Amino acid sequence: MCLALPARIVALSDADHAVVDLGGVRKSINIALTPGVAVDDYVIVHVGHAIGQIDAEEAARTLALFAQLSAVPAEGALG
Amino acid sequence: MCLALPARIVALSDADHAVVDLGGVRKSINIALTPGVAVDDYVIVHVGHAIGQIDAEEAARTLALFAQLSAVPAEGALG
Amino acid sequence: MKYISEFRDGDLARQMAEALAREVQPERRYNFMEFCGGHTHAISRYGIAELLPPQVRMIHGPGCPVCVLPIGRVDQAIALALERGVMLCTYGDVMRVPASQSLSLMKAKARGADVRMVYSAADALKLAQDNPLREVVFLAIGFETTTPPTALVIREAARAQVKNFSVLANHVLTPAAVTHILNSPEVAQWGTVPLDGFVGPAHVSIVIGSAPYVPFAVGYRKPVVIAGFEPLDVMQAIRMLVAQVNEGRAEVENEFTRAVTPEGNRAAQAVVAEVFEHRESFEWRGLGVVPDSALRIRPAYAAFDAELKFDLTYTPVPDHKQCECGAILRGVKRPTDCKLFGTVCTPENPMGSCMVSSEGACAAHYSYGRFRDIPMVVETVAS
Amino acid sequence: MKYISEFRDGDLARQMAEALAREVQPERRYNFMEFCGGHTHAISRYGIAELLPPQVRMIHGPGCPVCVLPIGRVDQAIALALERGVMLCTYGDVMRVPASQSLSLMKAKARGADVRMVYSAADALKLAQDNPLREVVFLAIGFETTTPPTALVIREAARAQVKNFSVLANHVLTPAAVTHILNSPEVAQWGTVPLDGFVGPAHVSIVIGSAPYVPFAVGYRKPVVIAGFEPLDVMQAIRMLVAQVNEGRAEVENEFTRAVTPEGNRAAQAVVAEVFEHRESFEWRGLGVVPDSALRIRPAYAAFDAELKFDLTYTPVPDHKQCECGAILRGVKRPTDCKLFGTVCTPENPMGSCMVSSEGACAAHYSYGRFRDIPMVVETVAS
Amino acid sequence: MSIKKDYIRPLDFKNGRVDMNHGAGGRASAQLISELFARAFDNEFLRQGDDGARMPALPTGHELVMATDGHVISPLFFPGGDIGSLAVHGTVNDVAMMGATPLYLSASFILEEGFALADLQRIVHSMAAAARAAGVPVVTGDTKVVEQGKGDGVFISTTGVGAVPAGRRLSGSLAQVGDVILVSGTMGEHGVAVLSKRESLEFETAIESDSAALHTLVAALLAAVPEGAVRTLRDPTRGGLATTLNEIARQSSVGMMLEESAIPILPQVDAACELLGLDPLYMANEGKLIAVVDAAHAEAALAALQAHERGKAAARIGVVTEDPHRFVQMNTAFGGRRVVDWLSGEPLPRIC
Amino acid sequence: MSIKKDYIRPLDFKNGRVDMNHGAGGRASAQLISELFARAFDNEFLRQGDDGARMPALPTGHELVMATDGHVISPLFFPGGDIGSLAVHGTVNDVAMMGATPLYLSASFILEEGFALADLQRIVHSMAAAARAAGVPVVTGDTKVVEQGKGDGVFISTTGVGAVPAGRRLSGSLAQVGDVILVSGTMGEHGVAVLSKRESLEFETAIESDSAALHTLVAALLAAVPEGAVRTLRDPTRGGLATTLNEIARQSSVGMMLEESAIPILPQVDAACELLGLDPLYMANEGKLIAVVDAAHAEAALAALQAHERGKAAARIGVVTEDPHRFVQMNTAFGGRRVVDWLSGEPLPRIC
Ligand code: SF4
Ligand code: SF4
Ligand SMILES: [Mg+2]
Ligand SMILES: [Mg+2]
Ligand SMILES: [Mg+2]
Ligand SMILES: [Mg+2]
Ligand SMILES: [Mg+2]
Ligand SMILES: [Mg+2]
Ligand SMILES: [Mg+2]
Ligand SMILES: [Mg+2]
Ligand SMILES: [Mg+2]
Ligand SMILES: [Mg+2]
Repeated sequence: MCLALPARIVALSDADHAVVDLGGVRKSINIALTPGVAVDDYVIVHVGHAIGQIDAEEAARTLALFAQLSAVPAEGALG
Repeated sequence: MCLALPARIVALSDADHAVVDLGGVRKSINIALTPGVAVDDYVIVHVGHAIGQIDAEEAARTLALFAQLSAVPAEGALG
Repeated sequence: MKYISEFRDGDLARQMAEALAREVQPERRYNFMEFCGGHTHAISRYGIAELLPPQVRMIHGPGCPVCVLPIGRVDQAIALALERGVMLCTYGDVMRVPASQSLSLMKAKARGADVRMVYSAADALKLAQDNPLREVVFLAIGFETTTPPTALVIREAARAQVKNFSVLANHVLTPAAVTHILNSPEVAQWGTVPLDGFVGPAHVSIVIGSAPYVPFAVGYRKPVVIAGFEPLDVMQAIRMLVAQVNEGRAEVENEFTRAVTPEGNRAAQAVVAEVFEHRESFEWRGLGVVPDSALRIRPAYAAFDAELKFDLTYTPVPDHKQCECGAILRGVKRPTDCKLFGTVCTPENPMGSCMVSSEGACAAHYSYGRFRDIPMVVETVAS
Repeated sequence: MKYISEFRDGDLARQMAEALAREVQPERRYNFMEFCGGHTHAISRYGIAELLPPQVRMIHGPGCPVCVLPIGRVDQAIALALERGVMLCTYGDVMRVPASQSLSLMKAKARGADVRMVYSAADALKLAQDNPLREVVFLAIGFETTTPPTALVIREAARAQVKNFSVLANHVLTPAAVTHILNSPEVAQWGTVPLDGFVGPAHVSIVIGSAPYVPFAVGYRKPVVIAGFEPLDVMQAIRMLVAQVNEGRAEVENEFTRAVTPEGNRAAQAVVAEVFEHRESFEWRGLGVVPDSALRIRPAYAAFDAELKFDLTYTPVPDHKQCECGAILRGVKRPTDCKLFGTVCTPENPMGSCMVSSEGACAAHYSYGRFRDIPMVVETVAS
Repeated sequence: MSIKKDYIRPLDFKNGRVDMNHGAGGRASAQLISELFARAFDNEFLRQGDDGARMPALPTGHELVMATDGHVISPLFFPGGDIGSLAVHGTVNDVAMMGATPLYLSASFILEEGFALADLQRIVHSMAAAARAAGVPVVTGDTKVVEQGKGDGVFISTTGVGAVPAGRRLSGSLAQVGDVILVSGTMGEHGVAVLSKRESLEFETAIESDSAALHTLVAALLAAVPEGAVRTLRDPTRGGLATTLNEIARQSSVGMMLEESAIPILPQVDAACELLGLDPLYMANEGKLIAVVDAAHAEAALAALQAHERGKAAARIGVVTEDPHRFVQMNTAFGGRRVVDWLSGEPLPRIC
Repeated sequence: MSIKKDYIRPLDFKNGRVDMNHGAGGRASAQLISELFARAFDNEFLRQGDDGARMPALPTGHELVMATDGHVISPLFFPGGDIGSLAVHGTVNDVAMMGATPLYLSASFILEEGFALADLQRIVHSMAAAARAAGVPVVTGDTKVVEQGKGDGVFISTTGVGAVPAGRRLSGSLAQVGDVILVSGTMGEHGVAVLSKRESLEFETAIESDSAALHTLVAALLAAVPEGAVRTLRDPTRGGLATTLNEIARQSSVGMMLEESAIPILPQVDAACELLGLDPLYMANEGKLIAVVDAAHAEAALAALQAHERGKAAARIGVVTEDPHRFVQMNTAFGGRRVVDWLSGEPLPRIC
């Protein structure tokens, strides 16, 4: 549930606010729930608030997993 | 000053209100300032209130005076 | 329309004009002031000036409650509406009176003020009852004619314990203004305003009676004829004034006997006395500060006095520098003497209050009489 | 759009679909519930159902906060707006939720209620600060994802001492709902809802972490895979569930490692704990009264609790007689099992809440999947 | 699944209200159009169902005329009509005043959220009836919904298209010194009928709005005199007779001299204006015209007007004069003379 | 007294505001018209100064087309345009979609008391510039003023008149199974540009409204293929591509099958829609068209669109199918299939 999207922090406005970029669209959001985020971090934005952060390595790993699995079509069931 | 018009009382609504007729137009007015007015009396209406009454005899007398004066064009100055 | 149409009869008017032409003494000049805007309006709208002999000149007096409302008072109302968020109710005529900073109530409304035009003071009270969460202020203006309805509504608000209703009272008194004019240097000392008599107010006198004018006839030796507002009434009053002048009399005469008695409307006087008391002084636009010339709400009804409720202070504001309203209201100048007349100042953009109400001397002349300022050629060309 | 587009890749999807087709055991049936409306929406919008092998059936769960908001709660909000004159702010999705007497917040607005759509809880607080003379109530809904922003705004209102702001809180708890479903007779006793595993919530888990789902895996022997809301995430999660079933495992696995940790967002949990406490029970549309399944504002912030401020009492109201939302939210029925689906009940005139949000099972099927209910012939005729 | 009817739940014209969905352009908008507008206005052009309408070419030898008016009246319903019928008459008349035959209307509705569907239905039906009676179909339209507090129930902008014989010229700029000024009937009923229902002014009167389509009256008038004899036709709507005459005087750079006693005004209109401190010459009309006519043909023109049902009380009220100041003046019934100026400001009831 | 200029005090376009007088029909109304509208829109027809305008006959062999739209957009100014330019483009395009050459516009303004004259002036000038650029003059108009709280700054209803060759038929009802569906460019910019300036949604983007007149694009398209090959033209405004296609499907009783990957959408539009939980297929366009074209001529049609400045990103997005249910369906880029339904309700930002 709950529409939320990953967006990159492009500027910190004050302790509680930042500007994020999503595909060229910029919006001011509240970052009070994600203390310590920095410019270029990707946060997950929900109702105008960052509620979490994207772990870039994990994301890459997940994508690699997708690719790997689908690249081995002949090997049958997982695991 | 102060737009005010003679209108005929056609109905008493309550102690303080009556309906007047002016040339076929009817409007509810306040009659608290003219205690004792009755149906068919002509009152002088100002900002929705009767502020006075028309004395029919005096009105007739004034009109008669107009007529009389103008009917005697040759008699020169008044008095 | 009974009691109206008969007093507008054109045939009678023509005959009366002929009579008047015979009645004036050819060598004499008759300068009469019609105190009331109602008479000013009738003279302009019916073209009465056309029917008067050249010897008679009518001077427009200060008897228009819209015209004499000073800028500072309108400013108070605008501030209440714009800054204090009140719902400000007033009579339609007041909406366009110019105030400070090029504002008027109508322009304040366009800036977001909640300004309501009411037909009757009772409508303002009803608005207060219908909007219990809003402060509703009735901007009351008027001479003695209009004061009793305001008094009634204040009494009614008190009875019904309406907490969100108050009145910004600007009710002024006719006799004080007449006295002021008679005492003005132009009339009393310099004689630059020759005044041979007054056409007295019809509707004011319904309320206060004709008796209050006796001092002017007796003390100042000025004939007064109280006259109705229909055009035949006005013409008849002028004839009666001409007669007094011709005969050297100075009396209070009553042309409007069909509605005015010497003592006036006692019931109306009683409610006014219950709710209002005299102010020591009040500023009139054009006349300046006139002593004992207005009413204020009595302490017993203080809860309904917007001046107290909102702790208002009055700041007098001078009129537009070039506006001659003041001189016009005192009879010293005519509208066409003002440089702004018809150019910068028009009914759409009044610079002074005399251009607002159609009872104002400038507006009446602009709307009805302007053709008289220029030579007019009417040619009928068959085409 | 980084972290979005990559997870919608059509080529990968086709390959993954092929892999999944090979991975399912032909004779086996896999019944998985996607708890979240977000997954329901993704499945419908991207046409994921087309890509699943016939052995896999997805059951839509109750994870749509709009869908589970009971009528009685919407009624409270409407009454506040229509009868108490408050400015009622809420998220756009809530505007069309059907309430009693054929009303909704949108219809109440058309009847004069002051209802404002806000993008964020902070906007509601700002409206309160901008309109100090109005009472502003924020109708808050949502699962654990949406609760922290509400908690923040309440704390902020308290700090700024905003007197005219309060919150009608309807924040509910995911694990309680899952427990309720697992304990329901259809699942636990009769087996009419065969449940072989759950696709777990992505965004809820960002906040609460994956740990709270361990009891379902351990205690109820149900595999759980927490998955992102992009379509490849969903497909991958299904593959992971299929693997667990095939291997007889029942674990909590995390497909959404890029944003979900076992412990979740501690900062968000802290502000929620500061402002909210558990309610003993709360009514969910469809599920009925669920113990310990929602939050209420703590006494320390009572001044901002609209239920206390306006002394609201809750009156439960039954859903439309023929609406099957309840059964659909429990996974017992499908939208097309409802007689009203697509006829009386459409997104324009929703009869039940499942037809409101595009995350609702009925709306998602109506808007995206209806073609599947009928045999479709695509003919290309050269003309 | 069987094929479903388009709208299983018809609009609730009894208790329903306009909401924002009706203006969003989706299925709710389409339903409002099909269940109300399309049905009420039904004609072959509207039935095309596109974003515009296609109609046959104009009759040969004719030029195109176009006129538009926004209608924002309050109250929406008044004695003798409503905003719907008014929106038809107002625009049909503007086309007719060009000497043209009105052929087609378009209608743009701006609805306020919360407006009762029952009222909307009543207005649309009244509009459709007026269009049918006038023989001028509404061929295309548009509907928008604005939030409550950003509209006033309903606004209707109509545009009319008509055909005028290529040789015919009528304009406010063609009045000539010596021309005669005619009116087709009594002045001020529409304005007074509307004011009588204004909140806080309310008064009772038998006066009804004169709202009516005038194109057949125009046709009768133009048929009765040679081409060119009628210089100007204009309907004295907002601002009334006084303002409309001033417009013509300004456009043609002429003056006018009216005879007050010749201007037809119903006694009740006079009375209502007295009561409010207003002047009937500034009260709006919606079913009357002013004709400025070559003096040589004034009698024939007047007779033609009087012979038509809508022109029985037609009268000759004045003449066009030479006047660089372009004053409209009037000999008063009382025997004086005065300027009859433009309306200044709104006609507010006056206490002074 | 010398002859005075009409308005000694010109309107204060810097600090002035619309007040009720400007709509009362008197001298203040006349001043607003002469100092703003007449000056900005100036053309030979408007200069006639009457309540309607007279224009030449249509070119021979042509029929009449009429379309109208009310414009009520908020905010009034948005990236890429304003309500003034939009009011021109919106109606010019509806005329063009009939295959007609737009010739004339009328404009009805409904102003809210208190509206800044500076904003009004800016809007009117933008409207005049758009009309000039399109070569479609505003020949007649009307202005009303409503009280504060009964309007929303300014509403503009425009009506367009055009001429279409008598033999040409274009309609939403003429789509045939097998026809190809083209769009003239990227979808959704207008809707996103407007939302980006909505209070409480505000976000920054380089996206501008695509608001533009399309009649030359239409002319180029129609010239490139035989008469009859283009069945339907429609501009996907309110409700966007999805809703407009559903309208056509319903009118023609057909289905449609779209290819999601073929629909041109700017990345920023996609991103903004993601952010708000909206679908670009439902976002309004004001400078794009949908063409349903005989498959045999689809390539030529597409080439003609792409050769025009306004059609560079034109694309073939789907086909017309037989379907008694009149579903518009789409093969998703992801590889699935789904219905593309009518817009239901308003496109509200979604949290769920
Ligand atoms: S014309 Fe205007 S400025 Fe001059 S005196 Fe009269 S009101 Fe004042
Ligand atoms: S179709 Fe409507 S009535 Fe039926 S279950 Fe779904 S929401 Fe309820
Ligand atoms: Mg017009
Ligand atoms: Mg008109
Ligand atoms: Mg007209
Ligand atoms: Mg349209
Ligand atoms: Mg309203
Ligand atoms: Mg249109
Ligand atoms: Mg359009
Ligand atoms: Mg269109
Ligand atoms: Mg007009
Ligand atoms: Mg507004």
